[in-house]
Amino acid sequence: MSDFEPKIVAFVCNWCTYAGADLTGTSRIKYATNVKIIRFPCTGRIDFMLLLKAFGEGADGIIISGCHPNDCHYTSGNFHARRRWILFRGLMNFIGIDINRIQFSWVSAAEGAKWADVVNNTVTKIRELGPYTEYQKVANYLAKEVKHG
Amino acid sequence: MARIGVFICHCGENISATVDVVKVAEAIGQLEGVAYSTEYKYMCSDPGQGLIRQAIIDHKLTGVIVGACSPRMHEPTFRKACAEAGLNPFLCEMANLREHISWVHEKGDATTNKAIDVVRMLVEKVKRNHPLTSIKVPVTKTALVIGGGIAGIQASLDIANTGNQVILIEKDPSIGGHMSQLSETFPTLDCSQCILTPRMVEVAQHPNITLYTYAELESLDGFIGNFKARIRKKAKSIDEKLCTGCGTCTLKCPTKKIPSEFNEGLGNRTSIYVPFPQAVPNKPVIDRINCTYYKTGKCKICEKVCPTKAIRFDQPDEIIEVAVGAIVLATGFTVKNTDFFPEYGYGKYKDVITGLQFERLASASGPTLGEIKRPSDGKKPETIVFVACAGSRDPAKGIPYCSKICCMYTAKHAMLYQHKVHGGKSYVFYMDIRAGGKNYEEFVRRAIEEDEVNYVRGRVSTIYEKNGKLIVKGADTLLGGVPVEIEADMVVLATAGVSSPGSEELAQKLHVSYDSYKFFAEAHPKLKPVETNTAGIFLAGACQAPKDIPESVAMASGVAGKIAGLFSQNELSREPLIAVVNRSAPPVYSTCVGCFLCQTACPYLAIEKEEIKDRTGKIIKSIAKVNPGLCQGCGTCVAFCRNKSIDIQGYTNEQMYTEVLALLND
Amino acid sequence: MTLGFYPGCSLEGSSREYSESVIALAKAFDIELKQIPDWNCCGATAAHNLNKELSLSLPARILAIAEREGMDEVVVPCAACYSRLTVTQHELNHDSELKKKVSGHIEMEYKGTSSILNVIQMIEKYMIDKLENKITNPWKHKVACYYGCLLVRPHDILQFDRVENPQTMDIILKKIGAIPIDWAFKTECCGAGFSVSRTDIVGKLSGNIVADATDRGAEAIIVACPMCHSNLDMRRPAINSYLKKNITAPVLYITQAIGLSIGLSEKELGLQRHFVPVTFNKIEELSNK
Amino acid sequence: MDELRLRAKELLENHDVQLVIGFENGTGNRTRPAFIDKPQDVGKLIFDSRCVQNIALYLTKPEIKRKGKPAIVAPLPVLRTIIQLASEQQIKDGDIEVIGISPESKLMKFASLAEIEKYLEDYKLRVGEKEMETLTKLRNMTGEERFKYWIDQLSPCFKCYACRQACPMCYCPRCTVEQNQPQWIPVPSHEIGNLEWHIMRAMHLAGRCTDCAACANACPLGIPLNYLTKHLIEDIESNFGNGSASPQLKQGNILSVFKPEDKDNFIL
Repeated sequence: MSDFEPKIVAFVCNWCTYAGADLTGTSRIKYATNVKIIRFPCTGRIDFMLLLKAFGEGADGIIISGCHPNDCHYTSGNFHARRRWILFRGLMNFIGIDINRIQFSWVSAAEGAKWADVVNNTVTKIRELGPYTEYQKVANYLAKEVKHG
Repeated sequence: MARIGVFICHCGENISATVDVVKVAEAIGQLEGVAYSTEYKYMCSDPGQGLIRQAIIDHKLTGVIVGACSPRMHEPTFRKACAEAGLNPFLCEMANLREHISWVHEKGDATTNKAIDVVRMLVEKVKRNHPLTSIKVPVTKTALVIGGGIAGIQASLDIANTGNQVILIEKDPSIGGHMSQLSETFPTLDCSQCILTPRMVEVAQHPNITLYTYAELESLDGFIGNFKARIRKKAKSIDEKLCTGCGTCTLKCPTKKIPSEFNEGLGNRTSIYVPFPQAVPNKPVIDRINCTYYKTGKCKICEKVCPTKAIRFDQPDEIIEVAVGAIVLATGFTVKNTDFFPEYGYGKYKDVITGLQFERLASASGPTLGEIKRPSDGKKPETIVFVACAGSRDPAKGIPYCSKICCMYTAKHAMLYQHKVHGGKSYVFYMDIRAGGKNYEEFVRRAIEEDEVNYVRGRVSTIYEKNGKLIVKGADTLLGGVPVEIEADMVVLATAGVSSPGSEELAQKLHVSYDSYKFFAEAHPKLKPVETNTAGIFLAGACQAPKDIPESVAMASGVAGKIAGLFSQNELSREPLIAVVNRSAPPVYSTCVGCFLCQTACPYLAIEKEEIKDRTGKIIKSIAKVNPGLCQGCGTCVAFCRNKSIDIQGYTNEQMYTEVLALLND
Repeated sequence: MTLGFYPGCSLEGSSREYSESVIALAKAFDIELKQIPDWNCCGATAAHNLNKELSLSLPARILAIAEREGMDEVVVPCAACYSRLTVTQHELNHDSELKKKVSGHIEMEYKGTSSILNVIQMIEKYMIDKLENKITNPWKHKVACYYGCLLVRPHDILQFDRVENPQTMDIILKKIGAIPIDWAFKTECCGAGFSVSRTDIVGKLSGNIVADATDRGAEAIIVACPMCHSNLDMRRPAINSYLKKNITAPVLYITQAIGLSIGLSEKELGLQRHFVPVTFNKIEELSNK
Repeated sequence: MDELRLRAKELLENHDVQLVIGFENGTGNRTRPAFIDKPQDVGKLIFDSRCVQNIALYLTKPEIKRKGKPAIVAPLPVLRTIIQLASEQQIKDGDIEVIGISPESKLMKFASLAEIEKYLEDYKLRVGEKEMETLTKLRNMTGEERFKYWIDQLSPCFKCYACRQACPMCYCPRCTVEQNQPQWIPVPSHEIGNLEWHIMRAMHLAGRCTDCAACANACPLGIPLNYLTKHLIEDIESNFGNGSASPQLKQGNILSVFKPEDKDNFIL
């Protein structure tokens, strides 16, 4: 095994997956440290531009996770999100961006164990895929400049 | 210049056992804009909170990060502490170092570094937090109750008794609902009308209740605390102020053969009618579809005989608009008719009836004055068959759910039959007996053991008529599936309870969700059983799912409690984490281009059209506007808006963007 | 006009009169029934219990030939054949994988484009409008229309009439002057395949059917299925011995009844082939016990 | 063509409209948009196969709106754009007069936007056969090849934004690319910035693009930008079915509505 430690960002909704990840903690289920969570109110809030930014800033993989269909705290935010990801994934793939590096999942507040699985499986997968140098080479341009934001 | 305070909690050893908290506090202390960084054994304890309060004052902090447990646990605690020290609570954020880090990772540099990354991310976020204030919306302390069955009646009385106003609307000419049709009630066998009618009278006389019968909801606007409802008062064709309810018109009306809805078609009524003697209000309405005058232009006998000249043939429907703060949906249910069952004769056999029809036959106020008689020839049925689960629990019929009340009322029916027809033979075909409830199982046992009702576990495949008898073919699965054939005089189908007609349209008017069977959907199946997903709209009774009287009443009282709580406030206060459309100085006004596609993305219909006008009233621009009363803050519109004209407070574009950058750049 | 025609084995054997009467009736209405060349067994009720793919391949071959021959519509008088062909079409149209597989088995392309008509549908579509003008001998008999099981079930697939108390035959029979009775056994089981192996069961099941029909005053029973006909007609001795009665009410195919009403001869309609003679004298007396 | 001029003249003379947006001869063998506000100028108006610019672009421009009610010469792509703009509440019945031109170059009258929508039912938006070949060729490349292809195509882009200016659906007064809090798209035209800009542009056109190719035609570098949106049109059609990529008057965008049964197989 290489000593490559993938950087993975998780975009999760507050009501299901964030709470599910809390449950992973209270259940003391261990998982890899590579994934860092950003909390959103709902998967419907997750702007596709943020995914591009994450890759641009050096993420090797991304997890997007929210409530199961029909469980959305806001009734339908996850349905809207799912539609967006259907087309966004297609477009990413069409441009040649590796969609295997974006893992979507539904993890409910009761699925602490599932969250650990999602994280571990994604880390394993990204480890196999290796660092996303193809994209980072393109993004490197930016690294030489002053960061905006 | 930001002055951020960072407070890392050991949580006893829960965090510090795997995360090097000292190192985290030190590393974060080096960051630009961090004015103070420390760690402490228990941040949530009094001294811990004191530490934060003191630091806010001493270091003039402009933002606070508490690195501790999940914000779902203690965010309110720390935000309150900040507010006490004079810092806007929305300038305080929590880093989840326990559930998301120390409890799920082993001790080591990677774990400590992850903690540093996460805290750094939030430091960058909090730099871009804005002080927010809770949203206040006024509350109109009047409730609108839709449906005057037992659930609506109970909810109305309970709300009215808290001193708040209630408007109760009922689509039929009288309140009372299905309960007024019932003969006796399980498991006590007390007379339904005897316990219900005093409640109905109480509603009519209550000073805080305005009752509109023969009225339906036309449309609804607004949001919790501030609804505007338009109600259609259908023309009753009488002047209610003049009518004394003497009943002369109903006696003289020549059209006497209209099947009575109240008697489930087993009796007749006139076209000017009071549905039943104890009706509230006890004043007639004219059924314009069946009335001779409306059909032929001649008759007007009721007008001639009315002693107070109260008949108004030309009365129009009236639309009234009322302001209400909360809405109770109590529109109840209905049952499938016998014509829903091809295998039981498509409704063509007169002596195959529904459970509700049996109630009318067994009721002392019914068409047979409580004697059990066959609808076809008035004979006393010597053998009677009850079929439970007629339609219910049958996916092939499109009704896979259990109607819940049938097991109990079928036992009651069989019992009433045995009490009324001595020497009669009764059979109940059932799938399972579901008698969960206080004294329910005992009640069923009584039917079987004391009243000797024959319970046959099996389904009825077909019913046909032969020589004046109904041949009921079924199986007895407890005897190994042997075919059973019973020559019955009457068959009672416990037909499935289904949602009221028009439920779907009503749900769409109110923007509440409903399930695939058109029953209204509760906000949470366990923890919010009486709320809907639309704030301020509540559910009571069988409009949510089939349920019996005690459950409906309990639900109605629960709703009343919720509404009393709502009405105890003059203003509603809500977390300000909602979407906002940007505004700027003229001539731009807003970057919103007014495509209003966000309207279709919003689950709450919280996006309205705002017209910006010049002094002459000419519209310069139409832009989207978020109604703060309706917006729940999901942010779907934010991700959808192409040019970022909508943003969500607390999760702004700038904040989320910064979090991504900060998390990935150590 | 010309319609495709799939007789199936019964119509070539025990139910030749059904075939004869269908063809005679069609001819009277200027319809040519063109037999599907080189047709095979539909698999009837046996195959689908043994091998699903085989049970679908047999009818698929028949339909594929019909397609090849350019037959847009195929008349299938036997209710069992009608059921198998329609079920096959349904299954293959809803499963493209299976369709490909079956096409492989039969070494022919199967598209699923031909529509399948049972006899009643053929009458409804091509005859009913012209029927009234052709009637020369109104057929004034009280009849029980017996549909059996395969004509109406499973409803989701066949989409023909309603499952309980179907009406299409009753409506047609009214047109030729008959009086259809309201009775309870329209779709009850006649015993079907037990016709050969367990005549006692057939006697009981078909007996209940015949008894209910005649008890309610039917002079004849009208069917549209060779199996039903065999059981109610050929097995009449078993029925009568079960009922301990001598019921002589004849069993006619719907095509025979219509044929009689428009003046076709008994010979053309094959009435002489029945076991229970098609006579109506003394019926009253006999059925009234 | 006489009929077209006659119609324009009539509209201007009767003061039904104050302006006719159409085409006129430009330099060389090219055509350019014409803005006719006097009846005597209608002779300039032309329409032939060279008139491919999507002039619906001008309907949302403030400077055009200020001139009063316009009439617009509208071949199919313009009609489609009008319906899309109407569904986005940028145009409503009575705002404009549409001089429709059928694919057979027949003049058409429409009493309402709904009539246009009905007419377009026979002209559902779909990717043409030849273009589909190119699309399939791109799709059949490996991921690395495609990435390289697009980076090569997009890297010369120097962000002149001609694609945006030419697109009738890019009518926002302030584009996201012009925002700096946060700076969603880096200002300089380097590979990553170009890539992000074009991905964003395509996503913002998802379910809105009417495939008029104005963007690609306007690009001074000839980048086949319209293949990004073409891919989306095809993807929308194949994911959400029956004409869902075609413009319709009903409010809502393919990304602002959903079906509970939408594809779920890529989500764990």
